[in-house]
Amino acid sequence: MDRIAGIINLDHEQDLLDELTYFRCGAAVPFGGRYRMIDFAISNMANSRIESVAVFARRKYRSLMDHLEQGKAWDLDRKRGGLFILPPDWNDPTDISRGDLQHFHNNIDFVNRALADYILVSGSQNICNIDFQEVLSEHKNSGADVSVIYTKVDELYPEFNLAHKLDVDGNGRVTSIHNDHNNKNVYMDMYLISKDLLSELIEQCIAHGGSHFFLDGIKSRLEDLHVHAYEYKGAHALINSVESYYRNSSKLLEADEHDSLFKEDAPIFTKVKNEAPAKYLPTSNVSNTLVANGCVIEGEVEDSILFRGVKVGEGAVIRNSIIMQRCEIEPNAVLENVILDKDCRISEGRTLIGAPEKPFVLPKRKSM
Amino acid sequence: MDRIAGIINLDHEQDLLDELTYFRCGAAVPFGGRYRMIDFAISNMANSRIESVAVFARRKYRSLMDHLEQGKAWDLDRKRGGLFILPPDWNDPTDISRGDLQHFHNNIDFVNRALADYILVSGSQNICNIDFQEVLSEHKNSGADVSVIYTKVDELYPEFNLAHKLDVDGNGRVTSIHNDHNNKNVYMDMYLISKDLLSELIEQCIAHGGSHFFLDGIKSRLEDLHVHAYEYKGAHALINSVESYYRNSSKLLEADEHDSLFKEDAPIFTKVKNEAPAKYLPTSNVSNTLVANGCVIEGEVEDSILFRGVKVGEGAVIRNSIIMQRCEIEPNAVLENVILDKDCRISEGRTLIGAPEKPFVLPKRKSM
Amino acid sequence: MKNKECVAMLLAGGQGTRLKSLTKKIAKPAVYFGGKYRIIDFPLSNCTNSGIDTVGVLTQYEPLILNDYIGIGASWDLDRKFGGVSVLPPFMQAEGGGWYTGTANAIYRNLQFLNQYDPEHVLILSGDHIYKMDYNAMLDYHKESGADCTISVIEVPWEEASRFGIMNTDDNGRITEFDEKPKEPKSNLASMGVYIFRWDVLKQYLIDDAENENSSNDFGKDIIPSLLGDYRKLMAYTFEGYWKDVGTVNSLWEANMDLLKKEPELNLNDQSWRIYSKNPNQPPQYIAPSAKVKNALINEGCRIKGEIDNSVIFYGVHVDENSVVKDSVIMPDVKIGKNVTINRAIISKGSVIEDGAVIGDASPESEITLVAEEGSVLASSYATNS
Amino acid sequence: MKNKECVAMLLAGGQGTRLKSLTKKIAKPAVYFGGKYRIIDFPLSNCTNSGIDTVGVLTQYEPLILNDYIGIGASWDLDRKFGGVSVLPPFMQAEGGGWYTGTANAIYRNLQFLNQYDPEHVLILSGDHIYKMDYNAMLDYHKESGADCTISVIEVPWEEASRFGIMNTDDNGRITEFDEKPKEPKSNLASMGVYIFRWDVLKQYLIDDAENENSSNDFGKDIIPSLLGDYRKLMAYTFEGYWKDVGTVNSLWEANMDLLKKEPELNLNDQSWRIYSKNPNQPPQYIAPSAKVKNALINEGCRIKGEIDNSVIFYGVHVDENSVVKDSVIMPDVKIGKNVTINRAIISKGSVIEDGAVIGDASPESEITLVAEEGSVLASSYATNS
Repeated sequence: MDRIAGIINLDHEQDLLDELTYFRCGAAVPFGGRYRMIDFAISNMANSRIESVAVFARRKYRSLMDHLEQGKAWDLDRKRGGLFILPPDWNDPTDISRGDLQHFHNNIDFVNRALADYILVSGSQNICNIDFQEVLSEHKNSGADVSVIYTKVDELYPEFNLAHKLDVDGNGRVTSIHNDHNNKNVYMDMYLISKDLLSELIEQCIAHGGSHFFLDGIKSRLEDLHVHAYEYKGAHALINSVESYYRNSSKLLEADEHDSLFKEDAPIFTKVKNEAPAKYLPTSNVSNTLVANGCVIEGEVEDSILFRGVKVGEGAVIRNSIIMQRCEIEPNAVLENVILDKDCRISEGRTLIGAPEKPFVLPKRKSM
Repeated sequence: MDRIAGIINLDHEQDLLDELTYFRCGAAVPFGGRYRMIDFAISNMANSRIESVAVFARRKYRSLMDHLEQGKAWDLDRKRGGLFILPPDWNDPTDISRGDLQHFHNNIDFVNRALADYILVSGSQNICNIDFQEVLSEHKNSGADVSVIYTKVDELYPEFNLAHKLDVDGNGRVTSIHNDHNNKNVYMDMYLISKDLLSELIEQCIAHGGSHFFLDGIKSRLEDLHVHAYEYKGAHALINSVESYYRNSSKLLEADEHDSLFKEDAPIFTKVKNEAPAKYLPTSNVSNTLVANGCVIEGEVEDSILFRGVKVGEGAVIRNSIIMQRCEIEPNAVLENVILDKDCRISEGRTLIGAPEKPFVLPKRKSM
Repeated sequence: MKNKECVAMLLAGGQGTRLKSLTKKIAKPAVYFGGKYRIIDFPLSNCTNSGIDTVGVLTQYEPLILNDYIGIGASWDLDRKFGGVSVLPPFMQAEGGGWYTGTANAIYRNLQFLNQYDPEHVLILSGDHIYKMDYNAMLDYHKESGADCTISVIEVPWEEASRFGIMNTDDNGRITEFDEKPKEPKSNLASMGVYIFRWDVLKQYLIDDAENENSSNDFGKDIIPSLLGDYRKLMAYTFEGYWKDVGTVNSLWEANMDLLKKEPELNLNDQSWRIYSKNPNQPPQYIAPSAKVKNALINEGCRIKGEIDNSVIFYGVHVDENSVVKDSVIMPDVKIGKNVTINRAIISKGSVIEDGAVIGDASPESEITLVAEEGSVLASSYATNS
Repeated sequence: MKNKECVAMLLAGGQGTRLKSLTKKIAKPAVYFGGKYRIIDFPLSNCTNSGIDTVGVLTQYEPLILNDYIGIGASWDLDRKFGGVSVLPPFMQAEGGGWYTGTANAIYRNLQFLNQYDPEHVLILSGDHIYKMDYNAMLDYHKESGADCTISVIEVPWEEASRFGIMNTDDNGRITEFDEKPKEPKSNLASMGVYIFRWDVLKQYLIDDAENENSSNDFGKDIIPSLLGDYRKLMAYTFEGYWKDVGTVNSLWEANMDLLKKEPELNLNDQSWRIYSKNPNQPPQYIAPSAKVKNALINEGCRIKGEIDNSVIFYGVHVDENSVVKDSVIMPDVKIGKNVTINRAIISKGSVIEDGAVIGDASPESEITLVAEEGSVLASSYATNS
């Protein structure tokens, strides 16, 4: 079996989730009742038998450190390989590298020393359940230098405007990479490349004053490099705004979406909390909702997601909402189209109603 | 047994070790053949049954992260408690705290949630082997609010000029804290305080616009607080300059110093490397030297310290020098009064000679 | 390294035959409880929460699942370098070996394990009870009283006292007599099977006991009576709180039902005394629009489309439309089809209940129905009290 | 989780009586080697380095030290959530239990352990040899050849072949015959005791073997001959490199001496194939001004004031002034006084050698002297070949 090492490159991900990314990077935003965005990328790597993962982090990565620990939840707390969070290094003052190339350059030892022949580089904003070993075998069959991963979307949601799109020829070769808003081949911010070529391209990019590896090393070199397009066909969401976060969270309530994201043979792992099972009291009334452990529900909840340890008081009503860890909704409060970040408290009888297309968002630890 | 939690506060430690602290903070500087400076503080805590340790880090802490992992080497990779590296948080923009008080304030949850009644705060520059449970029992007997730890030094080395000194009355109470260069009661940058009082003092300091907890919360309040002085009597070194680093490294070659620092019942732990035993070839000649595992010695070594994985070629001569991890000294090279940082290579026949009072220092990865 | 003040030895060898098919393949301490846990999670979590970080688990009968479940102890924070949890099956020695002959023999045969930690005190636990207890508070009491042995006791109703091992004490709490299931009890203080011994004392008694050919090598029958006979100082430590032996199908069912009260005596949501368990890494539970859920404990990985009333549902359970689960305990990974009715039952792990099946007897005085592990219940069968 | 492609089963039950007092208290795989290691570090490190992350260690005789040494497997990076290292002692089952009767029986009794990983192949290892081997390369060979079983073999000198189990093969490397210690060997390919089986095949043979009352339940004596008898495809995989059975005091001593060469065949400093072991957390070794050290391997925690020549010194050893250690292996924590002379000896762990003692026989043909564990050698005694 050929070995792959992983890089999760957060360097150029912008933190566009408003209140949810005031104090944390996008990769650390809670999602799906008990996960963080980055859990999907790491779990996909762990399930694809990737044993070394580097996380290139630049900003607001402290809650990421808390969450990832040493990779424990992914069985990545290892002596050989393992998970490394790599903030920018204070290294050679004569270093001329810029942008994410600075990360690649500072951490070239990770690439060179990895017990792997291939490197899979991924962002954290594309939620999916993908087997990178399959990507590798297609990559090898295609004879390509680089394989980029994309998915064909059915509908052109606004979040795709921020993604690159691919033109792919009949042989699966990428002919151009651009931002055409009407192209449905959405690049998923993941590529596979051999270790040696990555190392070589990094050097070339730096020598040419580049600042963005994907743009300078791959996108602008489609003519001299054979870039293959791997099509991913499973459940997919691109989350780079509150709106896409909210819409895609609701989609998890659909059985198909849910089952193709949370597979028994390729589970999504996350940091373990020791919460008791969710408790439903006689007055509870819950429908079409994802509920995490540690919740205690006395009120009514519909079309919503409750994260771990949420308390819903008697007579409270929650609809179309996302309630994060340890929030307390007191009796007779009403929440509709609302996102509450962790540790919020909504006092008795209070009503908060956002719009279906623009939910009302409360930041961490607010009491109202 | 009363429980203690630990804080290693690196916030106001300056990185004064020249080349050795260009790319890492002082706490991460290698010391004693296989350790890093911070290993002593953490091991003292672990040996004193402290199960929660926070490291307040501000600058150049990346190699510290690599080294500490999740506290594995100290058995501190735990669910309850454990070791946390806490870089500054991007938190409340209305936060008015400054200096290390920002750290204390941002991390007040660590203090409040710690499964402990007392907090031991320590820096990383005072090398010693101390039992904090003994400090606690003296603290409780004295009825003090705070116990500060000091040692009586025999000789007034220049490094003590940067340390605080204590005046202590007949009852062991601290009457003043100052910088008198002729006072031999050197404060070791460690204090013990109850959790509740620490929490209270932090709030007061911030309210009064303080920026340095020890100065604003303790030193300037000797009249309203009962501050007890705990005298530590074992091996001690304060390392805050290349000169003090070099002199105290050599002191490790003295059996008494060595044995009172490296005790069987209170070992100094460090990250495990899997190096083979040191190998001495027929041409080797080693005398009065500390040798770590993984070394391969064919030359002559005297009055020196060799870190892990150092290669000394045939005919090479090393005297009064400190050679860090994975350096290679090629045949017939001569080193005297030299400190080599990690991964240096000295080519065949090259001679480098520094002064006994000012060693010649080479930074990481230099080839000469 | 320094020695350990107190090392715990957890007797997890029991077969628990009164739990019928629930313990056919697993030892009693591995039996499921409370929607998420196994019985042994309680003593192990109590150890961790009490600051006791060295635990020997003495296994004998079918240890594989327990072994696999405990693993490296990481779930309970007991994956420690020095100490942590060690599974101790009987092993062969140069002088020969054999199975443990009794509770005291199990400890005796592991003297070498205990000696390496050189503890001052040894805490003996059993893996049969559901309770939250601060062993450290008991240890403090033991040390303060200067006892050779401290036995934790709980007040039971007088009318039930004759079912227990009863401790008779003087006014200071010193144990004067031990009555095993007395017909006419003189006290209602029942032994919980939790002992703390001074290790030097226990060691000598274990060695003497091993040499005594007439001994059954049991703590309750041999060691405690010997200590009492020698006028050693034995103290009773009174525990207050929830404590339940889940040794029968009915008591296991009852203990699960106890959790469904609004303010259960056993609070599983107490952040300061968490009950740790191995995490199955399942997505959040999904409650469908067709579902009705009242008075329930439900774990992650469940998909509920039917009705759940007054029941405890473990992880990975699917309940399809128009099915009703009432007054029941559904163990992990059970799949329940459509139009199923389940009343007053315990459905073992991995069972498949086909569409239309009817299980259990709704009448409140009936016995609890048990569906055996990985059983399959067809619509035509009417399983009750199996 | 996905199944495991290959699970290793390490037979670590042997008593190794030819190692005399070295195995009085510990199983052979726990014997010390190379200044830092125990024998079992080699197969465990080979597994980790070969990417095999699931290892069952079958123990029987005195497993406590091995158990304690392996612990949670963290030292070898085998503390994995799914897989990792599991120590598998014999255990009691509802149908009764007992000790392992042979190597094949040990695997048979752990079918349930293997089934939980549902592997495609099973790698059988023994804990008796010192070698570095990429099992993954052997697995690739096994898969490519489509064999039911692949046995790794090593060329031994023809004159020694009759001491080994010899594999006779055809031109394609297919095994045609297995001769256990043949008087007139037809080949010099000796079995290394390293087998890879297709799990479905092995499982059936183990079940059949268990039902055969005349079987000794041994891989070499029963399972391999059965497969050959059924014309199953058995392939020989030729290993090249250092491989040494350290089953006697002399061979253990020799293997240690082999490491002292300038370019030893067994390179312990190879960063790409590290040998992992449990770390004793000792400070760097101190070589005093009075010391003379030549041709030596010395571990952390040593304090050397005397002369070391052509010797292997484990951790925590002190050698005082004017003492000479020559051609010897000094195991952990040995304290050697002043004016001691040691020649051609193995000094067991924790021994105290008093001032002036003389141990061993310097003549090159003499047998190696063994000082037993935690022995004390007085100046007056002249210990040799004990």
